[in-house]
Amino acid sequence: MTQKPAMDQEIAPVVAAQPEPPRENGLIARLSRQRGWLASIIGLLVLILLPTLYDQIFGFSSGFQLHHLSLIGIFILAALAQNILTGYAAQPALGNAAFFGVSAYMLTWLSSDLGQPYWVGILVAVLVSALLGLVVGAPALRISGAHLAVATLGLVTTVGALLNFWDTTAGRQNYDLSNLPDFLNEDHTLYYFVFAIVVILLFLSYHLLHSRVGRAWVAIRDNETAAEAFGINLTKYKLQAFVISAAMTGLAGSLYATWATTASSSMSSVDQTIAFLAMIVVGGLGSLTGSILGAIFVGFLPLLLGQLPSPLTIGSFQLQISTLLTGIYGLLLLLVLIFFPSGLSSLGTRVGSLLQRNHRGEGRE
Amino acid sequence: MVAFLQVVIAGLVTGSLYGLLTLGIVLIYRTTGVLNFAYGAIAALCACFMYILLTGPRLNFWLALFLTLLFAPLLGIVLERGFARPVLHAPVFTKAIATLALALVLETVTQAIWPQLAEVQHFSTPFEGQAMHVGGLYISAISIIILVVTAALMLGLNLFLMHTRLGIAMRAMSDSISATRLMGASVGGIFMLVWVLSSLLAAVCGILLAGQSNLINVQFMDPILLPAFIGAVLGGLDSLPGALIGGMLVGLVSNLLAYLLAGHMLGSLDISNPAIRDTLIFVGFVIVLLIRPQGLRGSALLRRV
Amino acid sequence: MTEAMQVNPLLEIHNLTVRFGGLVAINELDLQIAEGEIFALVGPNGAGKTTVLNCISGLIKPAAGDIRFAGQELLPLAAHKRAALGIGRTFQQLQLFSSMSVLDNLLAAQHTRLHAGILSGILPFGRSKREDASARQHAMETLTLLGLEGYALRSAGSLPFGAQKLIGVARALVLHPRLVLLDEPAAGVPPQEVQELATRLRFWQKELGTTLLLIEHNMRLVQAVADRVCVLDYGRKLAEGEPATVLSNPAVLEAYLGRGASKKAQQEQASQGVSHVEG
Amino acid sequence: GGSGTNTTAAASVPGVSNDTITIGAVLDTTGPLKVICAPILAGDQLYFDKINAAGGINGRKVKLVQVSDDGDSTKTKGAVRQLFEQDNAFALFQVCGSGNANVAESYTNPKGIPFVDPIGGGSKFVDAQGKALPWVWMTQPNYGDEGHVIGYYLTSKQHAKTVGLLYEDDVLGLQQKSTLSESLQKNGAKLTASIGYNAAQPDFTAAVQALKATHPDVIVLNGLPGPTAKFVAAASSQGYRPPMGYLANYPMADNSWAKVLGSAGDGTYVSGYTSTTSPIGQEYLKATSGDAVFSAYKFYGYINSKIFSDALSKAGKNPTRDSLRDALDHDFNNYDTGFGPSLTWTPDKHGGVSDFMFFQIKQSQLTPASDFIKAAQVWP
Amino acid sequence: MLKVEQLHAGYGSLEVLHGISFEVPQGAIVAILGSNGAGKTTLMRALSGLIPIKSGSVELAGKPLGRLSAERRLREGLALVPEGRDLFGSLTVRENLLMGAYTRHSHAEIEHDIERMLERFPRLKTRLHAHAASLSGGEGQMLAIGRALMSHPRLLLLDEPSHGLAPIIVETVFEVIEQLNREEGLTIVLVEQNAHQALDVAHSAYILQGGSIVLNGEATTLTANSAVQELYMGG
Ligand SMILES: Nc1ncnc2c1ncn2[C@@H]1O[C@H](COP(=O)(O)OP(=O)(O)OP(=O)(O)O)[C@@H](O)[C@H]1O
Ligand SMILES: Nc1ncnc2c1ncn2[C@@H]1O[C@H](COP(=O)(O)OP(=O)(O)OP(=O)(O)O)[C@@H](O)[C@H]1O
Ligand SMILES: [Mg+2]
Ligand SMILES: [Mg+2]
Repeated sequence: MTQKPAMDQEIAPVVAAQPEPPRENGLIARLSRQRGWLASIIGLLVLILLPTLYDQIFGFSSGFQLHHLSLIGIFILAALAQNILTGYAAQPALGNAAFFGVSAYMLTWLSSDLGQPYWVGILVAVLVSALLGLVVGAPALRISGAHLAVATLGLVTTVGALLNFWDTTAGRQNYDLSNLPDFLNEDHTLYYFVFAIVVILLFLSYHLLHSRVGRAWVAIRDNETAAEAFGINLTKYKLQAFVISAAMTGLAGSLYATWATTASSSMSSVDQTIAFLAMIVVGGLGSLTGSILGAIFVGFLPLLLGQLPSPLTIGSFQLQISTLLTGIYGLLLLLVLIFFPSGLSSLGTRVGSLLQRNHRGEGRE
Repeated sequence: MVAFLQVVIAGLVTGSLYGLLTLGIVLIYRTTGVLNFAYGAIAALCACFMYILLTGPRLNFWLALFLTLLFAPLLGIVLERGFARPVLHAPVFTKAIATLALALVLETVTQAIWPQLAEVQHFSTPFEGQAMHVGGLYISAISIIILVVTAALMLGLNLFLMHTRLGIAMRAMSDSISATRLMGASVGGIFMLVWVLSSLLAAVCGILLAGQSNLINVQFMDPILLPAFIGAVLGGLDSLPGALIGGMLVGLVSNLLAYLLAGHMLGSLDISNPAIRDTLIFVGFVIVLLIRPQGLRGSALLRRV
Repeated sequence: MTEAMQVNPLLEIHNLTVRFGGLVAINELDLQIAEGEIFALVGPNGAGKTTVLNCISGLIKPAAGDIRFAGQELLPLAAHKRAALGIGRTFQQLQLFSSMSVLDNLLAAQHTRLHAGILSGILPFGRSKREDASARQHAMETLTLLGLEGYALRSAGSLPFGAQKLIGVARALVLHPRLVLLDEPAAGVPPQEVQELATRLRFWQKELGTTLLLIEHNMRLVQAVADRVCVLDYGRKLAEGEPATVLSNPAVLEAYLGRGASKKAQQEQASQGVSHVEG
Repeated sequence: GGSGTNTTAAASVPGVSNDTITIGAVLDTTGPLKVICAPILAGDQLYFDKINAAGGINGRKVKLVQVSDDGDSTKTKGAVRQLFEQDNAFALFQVCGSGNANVAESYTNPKGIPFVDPIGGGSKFVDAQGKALPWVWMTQPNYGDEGHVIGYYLTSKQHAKTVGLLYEDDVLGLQQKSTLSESLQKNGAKLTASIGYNAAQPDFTAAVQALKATHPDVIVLNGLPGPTAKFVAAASSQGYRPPMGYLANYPMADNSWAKVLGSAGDGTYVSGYTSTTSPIGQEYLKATSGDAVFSAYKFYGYINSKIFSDALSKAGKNPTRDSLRDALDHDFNNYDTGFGPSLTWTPDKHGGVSDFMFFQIKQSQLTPASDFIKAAQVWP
Repeated sequence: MLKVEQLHAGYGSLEVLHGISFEVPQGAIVAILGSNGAGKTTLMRALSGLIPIKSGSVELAGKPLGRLSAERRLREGLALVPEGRDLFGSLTVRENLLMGAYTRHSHAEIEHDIERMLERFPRLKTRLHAHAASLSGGEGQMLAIGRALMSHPRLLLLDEPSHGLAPIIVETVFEVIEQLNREEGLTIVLVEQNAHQALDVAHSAYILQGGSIVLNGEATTLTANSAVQELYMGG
């Protein structure tokens, strides 16, 4: 289950990162495809019934708990967006938090200050994010690797500073999102709204990633030179990845502002970037399931850690756990990365490939 | 004019601190391909250790310095064993995130051991208040020390990396770990050496920064980490002289901008605002990168087919 | 063959020069390859053979010269546009999409033949899926033709080297391009499969009219399939013509084949009579 | 979850059971405000531990549940909801950060949840008519009032003619900048230059030189302890110190800051609104005699916990949110907070104290240099 | 010199070598032949310590290598020319050669050896200060061989040394192999697709199939074996 952290294991076994669902019509293939369908349907049912279940389990706190679940949904979107850009199109771009913040401000500005309807606000916010994605993606085509990472991190802090500057000059201490449609103020309906979007986007992304476009991204990730030699327009596909990722992050940012009923420049910060990255790395780079698992991990952990007693008294010794939470969080993150270097989703793949190996011929011979 | 020169000098000094911080970052980057985001936390931990020696047992400054320079390599070894080695085979991106997590852990640990360092404390050095007067210029002793130490370390390190057997092996490691081992080089040993060296550099940088501002706390390195990274990238991540030049450039430009823009308005826009200044620096940085994607002194990645 | 070339050169390289710093890798090279022929480019290591291929497929910008493919100037075209004209290639160092399955490698290689963009890609039905189905079928056919169908679902990076080499060839051929550039396809391939490879390349040329530009150090393959051979040395043409003539040219023996090899080759030819594979 | 069942005697009052009152606090112990909030929390815990050891309030122990929002106002609402919808708190006591407090208020006020001590010098919590919001009570003074008092003190007591300002570039800093400038002007002095800084700024040389160029008699430092100390250090490393030295605003009214400055800080004035000479100040000093340094933030937490505990005990044997509100609205008349100045809350006025005194740093110790000055007196 | 018994090895949970035993006498040249995927490279990796051995034993001159790391094995005198060359791309050709001599200390001897290597492969001389990443396929292969020789091994493992080399250089390489073997008594294990040439220089050979040894014997006997001719020598 765990990879031995030893230096003597040099040539790592190559495992297909994202095995394409087998498409021949063998019995096994059909079954596993059906298993996918079955899992999706069960998953969908669970999502639909969850609020009712929560009401039963949590009683009066179910609203709060559902509200938190909606947050996880928003994180899934953000993780998915980062994963498309980083896990699939292999751009080590850390700038998504900037789109996250800008779109939240856009929506809040349109909705609270200009009195535009919420839907107009969210539409414009997503479009603006997509446009920004284009603007950021263009230079990113020339800059690569660690240079891109640092440049985009700079973008995040710069945008954060500018948003803060806007707040300051406008004389506001926080930017409240008003004029929300009523149903978004209600935990149950907010939950359904967020997860409807999550399910639809997951569904569409799945198909996109298994289409010509997704293959082009993975080809670029695996080998840019070969991709180019086989007619893949690097510029176009990288830009597309940037724009899609930015638009999706923008949507997540708008939803986050909706969820928090406020926008803040902290949404475009290094901490936010770290959260997004932690999600995809913990979950698994280049894996849809990974985005989901990572978002759950990052979303629930602080809530769970918050339950630790503070101050913790051991004899006469008092420990202020509440000031150590970031470190505990970092430690757990580290442990996951050490024991699952390719993410939590690899757990599934490992088991899956074990199962499949028995059914496949080995090479030719 | 004097004020202007004063700002230039301060920019160069701050810039060499960026450069110094970057040396260790580049060292790790060149050998492992990983941007070490925990570097600031390592520097802070070492400087905090020295602060404790100075204030707890009230050791003499030089003794405390010596002990800290012993402590840093040990810390390097512990981190290499406990952290770097277990994630050695993870994908590069994962490793970079792991260093972020490490930074959180280190800061928390430091703070848990020495809670007083959660708040800013006074860090005193024998050079406090000592300065040289040149014309109307006021150059503090610590500034001179910073410039000299940085230049010396950069030169020494560059010689080491380019011309010694170990230095070559360190660079070789970033190309292929397996081939390095096939050459009989102990990858574990080299890796440890890298961490030892870079922890030492971190300690020096942390102590100098604390000495310059006479302030210290657990997170006192945080604000300089991003500008240092930007300097490193500007200079070229694979070049030590480049890292230094880039760091100095960032330090200089940000100081000059702050000075020249102070008190100026552009219409109703207060352009002396830090946010505007940071934005200008960032835009300039991106423009330089667009012209030279590999950084001022870096070499472009060569990948043959 | 020579007539055909004069009538209809598919690829014309004129006055090509490539420099890397002070090194002149290719020096005023002229080449003409006729539609439908198998043209072998051989020469000592570092002669500039791979560089020629890289110029054709756009990975390197030459210092001077021009390249025409089917009458069209190639050099102004971006690399990714050249594939769409019908140029496929393999690489000396594999360059497979190693995390993908072999089948997916062949699907990705059909990029220019398919059209689905984002909008049709996100849908679970319609054009994208129809295209994919046909591309998949096409890929399986190509694999079958090369006897590689057993590898279809394996992830490309985990295959033995020789197999990866052949997958590279399949990837280059899957689009049925007009011109295929092969960079040492037989290196690392066991001898008995080299023979098979020769047969298949011939088949491809004969049945599908594909033009092949082949770089090879394996003289068996060259002799077995090449219609014409050009020997490069230090970026210049050393000799060009029918394989038998060129490969017995003393200058070529001196610079490239070595005395011993030629002796051995002659012995072998005498004892076994390596056949010129035809179709 | 499911803690909604532990209220038996007090029937349906959330957070109040036979033996416990649960109160909630949103204090950033993990993010950028940790430096301020962690000691405040420690002060809170110190006081409540003391109260609980003595039997609690009207027979009930106080249980303080603290949640951190990372100092991030987008997380405040979730944190407050957790307090009231999971941990079932009775009232909200302390939210750190002005913007964060606003967010918390937008949740508690409509629900009729008492919210005491929003921490942040900028929040006003009044409606359009200037009438207090019904469910929020402040104890802290605000930066605007402080700006007026500083201006008054510098001109009339110190006779400064020209003043430079270094301020943290946010809404609060700007607010103080404008009131300080107004007050200086009114008293015949001038703000020669004001330089904004950003909390993560690594180098203050340019700020020093820019301020120095305008030859101010004194420089006012507004912001947080770390950056302002950096500024003073940068100035002294360039051999500069304004003729009349520095005056820092109240976040710096802590001996730890004086220590940080070292010798460069001697003679610096600091504005403050707490005084340890009060009985509770003495009590606090005794309770924390083991601490290495006096922490004004911890003291702040201690004092406010006392105010809140007093309010709880005045809310009656079986407190309800309404009875707590009654107590807060009517029983705090010239109430001696222990800060030094007194606090008065009426149904229409829920503002905090507005009196400031000045300290001067002598050998790294804050020593009182003036009496309390009422903002209302210097700026009617 | 080298004694391998019941060697099992593979990648992760996949076993590729199913119990391999063979012996290489001191001063011998042994060829390993086999089709694609037979496990030749895996065997080389297991012998040189790049992948862990699952079970079985490997002894070098009577000393069990067991779980020794690759770097320790080199210090024991075992060097490998790996499949795919695995050069240090960002280092120059010269620095690559220096890395080959990492365990040696005499400056003068190292310089002398570099000179000799450049005489053997003149092509490298012209590229001495170029980054290894810029080399052509064959130049890279020469460098990989040269680099391995720089360590003065007792046992040299060659995984397809002729890969990508021009015929005239292949000749040189085999000459060098024979010469080192003859003059310095270097023991060599040779994996080659080019079975003709391999059997030409080898004293004996093993044939690997599906991860097991299916045939072994003197080089001359195997050359005459019709099955071997059919399968590994291209008829
Ligand atoms: N990007 C580059 N930078 C510097 N030199 C290069 C570069 N690419 C190729 N070269 C040099 O150009 C020369 C020609 O290289 P090329 O790869 O074309 O040779 P080749 O004929 O394919 O040789 P081989 O048969 O060994 O593969 C070589 O000496 C090589 O080192
Ligand atoms: N890194 C790896 N991860 C997983 N499987 C691998 C890996 N490398 C090789 N294999 C598998 O191990 C088996 C043996 O491969 P190996 O490379 O040893 O063959 P080989 O005999 O060297 O072939 P070739 O002649 O093509 O080089 C093959 O089935 C291959 O797919
Ligand atoms: Mg080549
Ligand atoms: Mg092999």
